[in-house]
Amino acid sequence: MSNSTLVYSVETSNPFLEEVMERSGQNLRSCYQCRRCAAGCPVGDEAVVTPDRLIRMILLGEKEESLKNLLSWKCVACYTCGTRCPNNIQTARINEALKQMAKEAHIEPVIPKVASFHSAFMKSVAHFGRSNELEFMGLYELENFKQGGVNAVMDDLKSTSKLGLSMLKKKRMHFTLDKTKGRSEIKRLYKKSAEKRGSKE
Amino acid sequence: MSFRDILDSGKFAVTAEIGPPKGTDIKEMYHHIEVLKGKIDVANVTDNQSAVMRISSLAVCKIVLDNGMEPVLQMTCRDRNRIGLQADLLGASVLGIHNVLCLTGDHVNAGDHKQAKSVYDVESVQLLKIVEGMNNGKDMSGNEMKGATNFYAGAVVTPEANPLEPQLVKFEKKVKAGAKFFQTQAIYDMEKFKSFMAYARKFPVKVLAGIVVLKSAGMANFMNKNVPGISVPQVLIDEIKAAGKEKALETGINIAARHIKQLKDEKICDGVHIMAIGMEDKVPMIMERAGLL
Amino acid sequence: MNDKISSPKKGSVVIVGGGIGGMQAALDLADSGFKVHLIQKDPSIGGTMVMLDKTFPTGDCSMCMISPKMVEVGRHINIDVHSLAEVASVEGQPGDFKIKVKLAPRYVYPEKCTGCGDCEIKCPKKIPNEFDQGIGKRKVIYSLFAQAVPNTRAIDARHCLYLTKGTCRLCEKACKAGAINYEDKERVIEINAGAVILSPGLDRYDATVRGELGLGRWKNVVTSLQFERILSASGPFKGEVKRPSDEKHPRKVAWIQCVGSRDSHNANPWCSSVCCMYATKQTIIAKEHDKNIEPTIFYMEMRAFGKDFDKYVERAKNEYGVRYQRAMISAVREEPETGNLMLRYADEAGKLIDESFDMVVLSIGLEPHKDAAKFAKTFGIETNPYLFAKTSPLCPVQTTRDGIFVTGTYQGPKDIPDTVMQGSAVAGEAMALLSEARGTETVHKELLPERDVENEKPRIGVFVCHCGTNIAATVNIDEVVAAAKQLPDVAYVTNTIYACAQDNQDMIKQVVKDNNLNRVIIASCTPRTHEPLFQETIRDAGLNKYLFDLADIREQCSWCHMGQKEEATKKAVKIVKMSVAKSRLQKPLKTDYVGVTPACMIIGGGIAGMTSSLSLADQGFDVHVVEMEKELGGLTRNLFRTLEGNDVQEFLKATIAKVQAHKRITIHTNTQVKKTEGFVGNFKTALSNDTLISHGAIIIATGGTEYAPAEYLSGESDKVITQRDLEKRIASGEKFNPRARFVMIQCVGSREEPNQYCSRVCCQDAVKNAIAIKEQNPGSQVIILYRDIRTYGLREDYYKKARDIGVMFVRYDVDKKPQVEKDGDKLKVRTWDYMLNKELMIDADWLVLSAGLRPHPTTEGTGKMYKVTRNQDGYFLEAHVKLRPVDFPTEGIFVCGLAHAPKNLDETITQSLAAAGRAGVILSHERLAVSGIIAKHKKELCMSCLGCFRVCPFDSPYIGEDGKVAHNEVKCMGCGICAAICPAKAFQVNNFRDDQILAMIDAASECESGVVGG
Amino acid sequence: MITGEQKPFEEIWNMVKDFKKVLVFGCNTCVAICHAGGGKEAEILASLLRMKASEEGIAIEINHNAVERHCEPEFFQPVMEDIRTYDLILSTACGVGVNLLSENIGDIPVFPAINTEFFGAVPRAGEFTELCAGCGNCILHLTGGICPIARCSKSLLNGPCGGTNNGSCEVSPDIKCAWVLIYDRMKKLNKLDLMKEINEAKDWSKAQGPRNFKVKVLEEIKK
Amino acid sequence: MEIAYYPGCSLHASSRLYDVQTKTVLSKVGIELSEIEDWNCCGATSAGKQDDFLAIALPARNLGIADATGLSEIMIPCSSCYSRTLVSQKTLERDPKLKAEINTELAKKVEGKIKVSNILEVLLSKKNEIAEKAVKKLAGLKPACYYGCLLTRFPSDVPVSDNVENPVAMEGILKTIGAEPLDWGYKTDCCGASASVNDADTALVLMSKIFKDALARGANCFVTTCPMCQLNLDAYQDEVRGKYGIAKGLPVYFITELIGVSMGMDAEQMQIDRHFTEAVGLLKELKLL
Repeated sequence: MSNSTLVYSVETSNPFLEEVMERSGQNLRSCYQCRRCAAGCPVGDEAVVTPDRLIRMILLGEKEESLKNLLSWKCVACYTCGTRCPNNIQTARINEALKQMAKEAHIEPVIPKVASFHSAFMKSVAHFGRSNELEFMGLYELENFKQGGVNAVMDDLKSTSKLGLSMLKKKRMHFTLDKTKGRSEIKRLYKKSAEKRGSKE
Repeated sequence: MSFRDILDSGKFAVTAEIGPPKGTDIKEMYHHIEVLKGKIDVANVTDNQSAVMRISSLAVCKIVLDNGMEPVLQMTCRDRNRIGLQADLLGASVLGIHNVLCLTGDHVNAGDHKQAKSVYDVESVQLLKIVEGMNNGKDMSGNEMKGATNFYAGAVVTPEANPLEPQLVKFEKKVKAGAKFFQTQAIYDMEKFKSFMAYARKFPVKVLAGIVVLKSAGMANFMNKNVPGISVPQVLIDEIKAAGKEKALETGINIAARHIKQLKDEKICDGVHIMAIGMEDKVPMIMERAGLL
Repeated sequence: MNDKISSPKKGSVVIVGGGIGGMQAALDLADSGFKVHLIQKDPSIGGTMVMLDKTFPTGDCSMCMISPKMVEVGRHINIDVHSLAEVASVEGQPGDFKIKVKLAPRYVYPEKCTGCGDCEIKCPKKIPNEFDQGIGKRKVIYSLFAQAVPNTRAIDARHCLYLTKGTCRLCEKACKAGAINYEDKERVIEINAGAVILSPGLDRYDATVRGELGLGRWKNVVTSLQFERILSASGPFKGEVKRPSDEKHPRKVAWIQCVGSRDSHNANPWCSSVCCMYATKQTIIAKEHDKNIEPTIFYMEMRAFGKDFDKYVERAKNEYGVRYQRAMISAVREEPETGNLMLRYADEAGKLIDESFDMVVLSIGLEPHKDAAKFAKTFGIETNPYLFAKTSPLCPVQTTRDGIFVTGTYQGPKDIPDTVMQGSAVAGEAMALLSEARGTETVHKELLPERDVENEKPRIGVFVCHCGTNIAATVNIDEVVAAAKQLPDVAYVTNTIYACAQDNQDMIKQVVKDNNLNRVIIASCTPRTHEPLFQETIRDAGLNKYLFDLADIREQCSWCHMGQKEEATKKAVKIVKMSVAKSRLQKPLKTDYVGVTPACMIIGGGIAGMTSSLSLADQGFDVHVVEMEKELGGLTRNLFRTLEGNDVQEFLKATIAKVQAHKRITIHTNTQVKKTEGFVGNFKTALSNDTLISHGAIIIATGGTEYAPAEYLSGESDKVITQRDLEKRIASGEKFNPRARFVMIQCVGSREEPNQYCSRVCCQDAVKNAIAIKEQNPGSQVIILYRDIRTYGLREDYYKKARDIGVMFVRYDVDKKPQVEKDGDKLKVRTWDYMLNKELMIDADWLVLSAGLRPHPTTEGTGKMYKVTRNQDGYFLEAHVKLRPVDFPTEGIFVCGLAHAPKNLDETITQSLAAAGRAGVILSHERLAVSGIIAKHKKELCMSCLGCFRVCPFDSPYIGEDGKVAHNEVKCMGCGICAAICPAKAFQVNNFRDDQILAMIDAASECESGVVGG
Repeated sequence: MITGEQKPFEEIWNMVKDFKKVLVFGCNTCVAICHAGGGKEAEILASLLRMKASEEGIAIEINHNAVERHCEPEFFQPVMEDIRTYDLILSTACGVGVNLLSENIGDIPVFPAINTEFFGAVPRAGEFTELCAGCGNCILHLTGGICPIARCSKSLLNGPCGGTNNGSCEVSPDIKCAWVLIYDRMKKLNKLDLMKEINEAKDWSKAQGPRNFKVKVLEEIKK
Repeated sequence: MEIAYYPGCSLHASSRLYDVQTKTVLSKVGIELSEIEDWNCCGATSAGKQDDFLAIALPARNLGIADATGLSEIMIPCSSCYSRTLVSQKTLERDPKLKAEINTELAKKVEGKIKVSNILEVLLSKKNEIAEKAVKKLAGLKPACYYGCLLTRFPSDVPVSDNVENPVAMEGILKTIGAEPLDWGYKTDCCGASASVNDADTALVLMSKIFKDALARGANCFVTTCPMCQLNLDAYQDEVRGKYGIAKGLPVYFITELIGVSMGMDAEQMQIDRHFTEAVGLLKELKLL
């Protein structure tokens, strides 16, 4: 964390804070810094910034740092922080909001693979209405390739192909594609979602 | 030039301390005299410093003198009554020792003979008056003596004491009682010292600022806590801390040199009194860095 | 109140709940001429306080403090304790309620049971002991704890083998008093009373609900109350600090604060007010029990808001090495092999630390008791959303139903002194309501004339009690009887199974008469509980009560030497011998009486003094209010709204009007006290306006002042104002710029040397004003720089509200205080944010300083005048910080309001009502009895060294007109300190004279002269 | 008044243990007030000694008695006959009393049970402070009523030494620097000029013991 | 008794065995599962992370279909699907505007009346029947019951039927069939399933803690109801053990297969051979197969 002085004013910090609050549905202001969330965060050691500090950064208007924080990407969405929060703040939801805001602001993902994974998953669902491992893995590696080139893909394939192989062996993977018939409905929902996001940007 | 002449000439004087050892082995002390000789102007010989018993200051003054350096006899009122003090002053005079620094002396409580009976028959101000009287050929009771003394008398003052006002009253008394020069307690805060000097300059006396080298941040903190009248500003402590353990002494020496240089360059006082406390070897280095050698 | 009451008011009061608050109210009322019915759901009174080991800050044993009060309640002729009882319905109106009370069967005849406990030993079934919080076990026939009042056993019908399965009856066989009654049935009684006081006490948060904390899961996780029992000498580990899993001595022990409190998401939103301090106390006591313990307290905010609390916390830190870690714990995990508990927390720098502890204590919060909702319905009162009884800060002990009052934790979370204070306050309110009926339902005992025995040779009767098997199982009673018969002046000796049983009381009276005895000794249990009873017995037989002596051969012999029959018997004989030696020298003592002037002088005409004066005047006493300023109101004049939103100025105006209109109240404004002489019941005071007043009691309500800050550019910029200034501006309707930027700094002039105390009101004031500003202009910026936010109790709601509406809170440390600079007509504030570990720079249009409170400048003089002491900070020191929060050691003088310590308006009002209640107790007596056990001063021996004068806590020795020491016996409490210190032995305490004590020592040592060994 | 403190019990016991009949003899004036040597303390000490004797298995008869003053023979003369039956008198009076009794008692030893301290004031119950050293040559009018002889650990006459530390003495932070007190007081009295005068070395001849004096009026009457 | 059934993608794919077990075991205790028609993916964690709207809308479509069945209860064995669906239902209950907006796009409208249950709630309601049908007592089986994150913790407040931080339903059921479940410290801690593909290091460290505690307390297997957790703990066991030096592996059972075994079914019927970490051996050792 940098040690420079932070000039605080409500006028400058509020727009960002309000947006995070609105998009995450969390009342960050109610935080009284008990730091239970930090203590309970399973990825606290790895994430550098713990939920309490992330909330504080947003409260005090450190917009850029918030949008680029590692926690949002390391977060496993276990909801431990929010479940135990005496003020009912779900940092996992804040993380989701921040990642979306980062994307909209064209900020590079801090962990590209995480972005690829979820975006691939969502694309896969959009195609068939259901998630299919093979197709999803294909899409994921494609996303990975976009983000990190061949090396990223090779790196990943080494571990995933091993798993895939044993999944095959244990008859836990299937080749027929599971599909939902009412895909048009799902497409409409995707479109609606895109519209909603568009109206915000 | 005698010490009196040096000061009167306006030269920036440098004095340092020779601490007599406990016991008869005086090899190391000889070494210190060698190191300092020719560099400093005069050497103060301490008198059972901190109430710890050692070789008498009078004897050591004689050794210093014999080795080619001018001594200042430090004399405290703790261990001798008025008869003893006068007798020793006469003794010093006939041995050719003509500088005397009149002190009250640390309480026996501080030293290595805590059960001793403190004397304090007279104290520093009165001792100064005794010296003045003897210089005029009279002992303390007003009896004429055969042959007067010719002492150059000095005293001490603590410019950073808390509270300061009573000390200043005493300073004035010392001047009145015949002190010609003052060697101060260690000073670290230049601004405070300057304001003291602004006051002291009203009196016709020479002032030598006390310099004690800070060996570590710990020592500074210790002195702040335990030594009356010394206050090391936080910035200096931070400076030493920032230098790290290895470089602490080096930094302390630099600070001392820097202070001495400033005192001299800005003509703040008439000289410095370097209390090396076991680091007599380093005195020339300090002087060198202060631009005095 | 209600002036349409047609039927005359009743002189009795029903008190529901016999915890410390209920007991205080009961004693105050019963001592001042009201009949009291104390309804207690449990088999014993005592409440929560009896479960505690020690109380802070004095470290007094909780039981030792409360037990005498319980005995007093139990024995009081005008208090009926109905235990195992619940109120079923309340009908009627203030002054005349009809209360139906359901009495659960006890299965023991209370009048026959002596409390010896023989039945309990025989009972074959053990169940978890709720009193020890389930850590230990108890029998099915039981008393809640050893010192229970009433001291009768009860059978727990749910578990009794006979009552559930029809076999056993072992207790019946064991009981020599024939007190077991398996046929007992539930009964309903009806009580007609003038007022009802609710003091049902509290429940504690059930932390098993939060599984992550491991309570009930990991053995070495205990609640704070369980830990209290672990610390207690009467608890499961006899006071040794052990952990439950393996009974090993824990080294590292962690306390986790706010368990169940300050958590609007998962638990209770309020602050329980007491946990910070009890945890601190527990760490200190734990360290005192076992110096190897290393306590750590994990906390959010140290809410040491009370008088001398901060100092206590500092002591814990500095003297006991208690570690305070500002961090909350998310989960407690047990390490499988060791049973140790792993805690993870984020330190101040944000670093995550795993630390293993041997034991974890959960500081569980307070809740309204479990059936609070039902309770409210029964009594027809409203509650707040959290089910605490609904009250107003301006009428803090009144429920929504007239004539029904509330005290203690049912009104909101609070600690012991606040509860005791409310106890006296409700008593005062009930006295005021029922003043005309005072004395109508109380009874007095008619006594026989005393027999003159002054010139008789001593004829001593000795009764040696078996106490069931309590004594007899260890001490050979026959041997003691035989030995006693050999002693000089002993005329009669017998033994008895239970000396205290009703039939034996009659026997003793008869024996005294038949044998013409003039001294009585009963060798039995402790004088603490039984001496007054036996004194009464011999008084009934026509003897002066001071001719009685109790030889304690139970607590001091059979109980502590169990299994050592021979030695115990020898010791019992010696104890009896000592008692006889003393008894031979006993003299009848006179009980003197002094009259009481039924008027009170109140120094200070602020809200404290006025509240006291109205209560006392309503109670029917004359009141003189002495106010040095030209108008009434004190500091309350600067207060506009309470945190809860009440209009304070309106209230003040109404109060002043009431005081001015009351015919019993005389107001002396622009006046000071010149001199007061006299003693309790009989004070005479000269005022500076040359009035001379006679009064029986004094209330010191001299108030405090607000600190005028010198810090943070105060006085250098008109943009730097105090919280009080801001409140005034808001109240006067000032419109601030909608985008105005406020920075508030807390603890200005508080909580640092030389004022190392919390001013208690500032956090609320800041929150109150911050909310007001944000509500006026949501776009304004309000930042509160604080050290700990101390919105204790239900005030926490407002702290949350302030955050929710966008007030920003930034903590600062005393070592790194905010820096304020002028920047044109604006201000710049720099402070450190501990969450981001960086400096914050904030521009401010207004800097609002939360300046603390200070004792009033007259406090010192007043203290000297009445010889009442003050604490380090200059506030008056009460007689006992826990149990006598409005009394002074000097009888007849009371304190309330800011003169006592910083406090909020509702607390000042409560304390003022309490002071009025306490004063009312004294003023209601026509005369006051002076105990016979007092020190006697022999002037001819005295050399006026002033030793006594200096040490007497009651100021009874004084320097007489002849310049020598004299003694005012009315003030003497018989403590004996003077006798101990007097180098000339000029003081002797009646019945504890040197010759008596020496005779006892000689009797014990059988050493006749000063020669030994020869 | 004169203050004293009881000697350590072991020291007293070692004085007493070889005697057979001991009187613990208290003085009911000054040392009674400081709870060191009055009749009560004599009684307690006698009792402690008896316990010690019984513990050690040594047969000593130990009794106690006290009179108003040991410094005036009239007070102990009445009990002299009884006192002479002992082989040791353990006096709890001040040194004056021990001396005077020794001179008057003949060949019976008189041992001190207390260490005589100083003449003290009683600022608070149980606290005694030395404010005057009885030096025979009072200069309190020059020092604002605060005595540098008694209250400065070096008995300085011309102001504080360099050891004054935030108003405390270099000997102990619990001792206030007398000269700082004097300075503050002189300032309050507006007499700082007086403080600037040099005080001559003290005439200690008046403090040299043994001292005595006679009350002049009585001398006159006797004549 | 007929209950609506939403298997979700995993039970149709990587955890097909769970689908088989669930249907078999429940039919034994009189519950007939009726798979809702043409269901779609709930969006899982990804929707939650990427798209707030879809996170509610995707499960909403399934809820609409479920409501239309007229059945009173729908069971969702997969914790993730259960969580998403329950949150969607409760969110729409609180937000009528959003409900209307989504409903306009749906063929079958969400009504919100069907009760969304997880598998433990359903099993618990049949606890007595399970005990009756248990012909084999699972003596010697010392499972660490692993609930994972999603069964008791939710992104927003919804009613939770068990103790959120110390759920005990699984232990209760296992005790009735004679197993000896242990209390341990990581019942509801995250195993990192959602990160195992894209942030493996994080997932491995989380799993290592779970393994260490279970082993230290003497567990001889894990039992879970979440297909993600099962797959994660089962498939990555070698990596975790290798990286963190854990000596012993543990079979990771679905609760359903253990109930099946207690009802006397064999490994094949329960497809126990489809585990990555050998899972049949322990049951054989304990003479349960």
